[in-house]
Amino acid sequence: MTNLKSIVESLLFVADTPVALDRLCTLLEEFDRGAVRDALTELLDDYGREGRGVTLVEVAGGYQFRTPAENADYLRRLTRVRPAKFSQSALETLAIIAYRQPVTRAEIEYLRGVDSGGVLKTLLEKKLLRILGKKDIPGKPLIYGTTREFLELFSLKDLKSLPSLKEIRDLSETVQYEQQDELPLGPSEVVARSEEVL
Amino acid sequence: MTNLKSIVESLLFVADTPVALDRLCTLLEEFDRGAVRDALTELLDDYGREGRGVTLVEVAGGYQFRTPAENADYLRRLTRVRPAKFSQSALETLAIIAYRQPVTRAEIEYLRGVDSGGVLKTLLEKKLLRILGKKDIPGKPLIYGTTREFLELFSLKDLKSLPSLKEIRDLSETVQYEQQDELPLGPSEVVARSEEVL
Amino acid sequence: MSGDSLPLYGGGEASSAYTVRLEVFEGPLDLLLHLIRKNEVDIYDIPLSIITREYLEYIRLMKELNLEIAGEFIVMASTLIQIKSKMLLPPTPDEESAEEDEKDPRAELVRRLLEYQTYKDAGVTLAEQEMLGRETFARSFPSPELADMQPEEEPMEVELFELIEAFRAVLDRVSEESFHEVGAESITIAERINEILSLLEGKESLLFDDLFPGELTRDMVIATFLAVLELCKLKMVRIVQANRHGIIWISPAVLDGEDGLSAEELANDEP
Repeated sequence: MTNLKSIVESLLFVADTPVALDRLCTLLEEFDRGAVRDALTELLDDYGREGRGVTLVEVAGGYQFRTPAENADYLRRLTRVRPAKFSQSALETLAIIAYRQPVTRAEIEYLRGVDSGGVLKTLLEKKLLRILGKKDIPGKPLIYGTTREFLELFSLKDLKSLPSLKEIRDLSETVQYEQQDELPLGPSEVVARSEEVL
Repeated sequence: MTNLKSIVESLLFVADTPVALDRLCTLLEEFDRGAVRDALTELLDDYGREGRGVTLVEVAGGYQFRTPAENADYLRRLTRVRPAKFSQSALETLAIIAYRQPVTRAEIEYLRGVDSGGVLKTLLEKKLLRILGKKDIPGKPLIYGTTREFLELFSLKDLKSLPSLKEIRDLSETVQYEQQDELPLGPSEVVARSEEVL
Repeated sequence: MSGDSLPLYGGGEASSAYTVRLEVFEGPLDLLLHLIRKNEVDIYDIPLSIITREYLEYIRLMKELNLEIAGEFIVMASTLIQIKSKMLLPPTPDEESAEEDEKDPRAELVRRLLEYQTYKDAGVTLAEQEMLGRETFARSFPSPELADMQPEEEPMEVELFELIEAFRAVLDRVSEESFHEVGAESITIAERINEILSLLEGKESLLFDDLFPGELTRDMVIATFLAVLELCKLKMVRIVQANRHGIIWISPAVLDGEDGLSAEELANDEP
């Protein structure tokens, strides 16, 4: 037997916006509207019980699972340790410095084509970058390099263990069958002759 | 009275990745570890009841709410996005890396018999693989491993919950095959033996 | 199995003479496994003459169809031929004393085939797992509960691969040689300085993007950029960015501006 209540529960859980009864009925066209409404009512009942950490609420014309307000303080702690994603600009800047250090801000900005002051500041604050000194050219610009924290973030032993650009480029290159030479498959001269055997 | 079970339920619901018991305990430092574990056990029990549309499962080293497989057909109506399909080459490569990690590209290519750069790159982009570092042998090749996202995608608790290669071999008709312990590709002690991974 | 039937036509279904469906093989090992299965031969005692012939037929057909033949297929062809010829030779006394396994020139190939089969099966098993987004679903949208919460501190999560890709993206935009020719475009830079100053005249601020009228060329972007940098250095303009990823504004310099970040200010932030 199909468990309509379970299906409605799944749908409400997975949908990325509140789901109205009408929408539920459209999605579940093979079911009777009354049955869908009953399933929803039962769920509202189940999730309406005291002390639940997940409640089913009517919001923005539909139904959505939410957490009760009294747990908000605890949920905030999740954001405290939520890993931050790097923005593309931070990654680019970090990458340029990692691979080209020591490097000046003007060089970074020349390569990126955009102002990088803000992102440099952020990366310095996060201790992923440090100022190595001043470059001995007119204007004495500051030069930047990566830190020990940078190596830790990427679990790198040292800067030498950064993969080279070539290694990544090689991944997308088409097969060069000279590469096969290192495999224990026999001398390559035989390859040329394989045609004659046909 | 603070309802620990409700708080744990909220946390698991709001977190965007599976949450491990350790992480829960860190987040809820004012509570006793035993109490947090009990709350989790109760929730596993509640959500483990027959016919629920939301279940609490152990995946990628943590706990996460997920929908049961029997509702999948209905849920697919919510999104027109086709589920990710994996090519045979992607699956082979993932399997090799899952069982033999840490593993180099040369080892993967020896096992598969074909260039695997392109598929490696795609899997890296999908975050199913990661570069673990460089292998300490001449040429310092990059070594690859699977990610948390890999476990999440395939609903695996951890790498150990993959069926062992022996079980897989027993399933296929090919029998009495003595496993080749090592690939003839570099210092043997570094190459993870498939049996040890499991 | 008659020598005339090619192993590469998919299935037995009736297809028109002009639609040849070539079975896709992941590589030579995959093809060999297919041939062994199709001929129902013992993998531990592969009849090399049959298998090699069919293997070469496959390659020939790929060639006739103008398909690109991966190098691995050719290498394997030579390996098969080599093994075949080894089997025709009488064993040398050395080999006779060697272990059973070493005596059969096919042993290494058989090991590889079996091992490949295992991983191929493991891949199939993997695909049978309950897959997120296929059999099982998790909440996919960021919870509204956390929407307004600012992260208090930010442990960072980033993969090495992303770092390299970011670097590659930069290098793809700017050729490596030009990296060393920063000074070469000074005439254009001077022109751009004047143009920017006149654009800014009488205005409180300009969108950074507004500095690029008309067509965007790389030289133009670079020259404009260096011009703005130069103007910053001369303290004639300020660059303001509302937030980390926000729009960049250019405004005429006001003394002691707090938003324009100069290298000196950056330096002061560092303890």
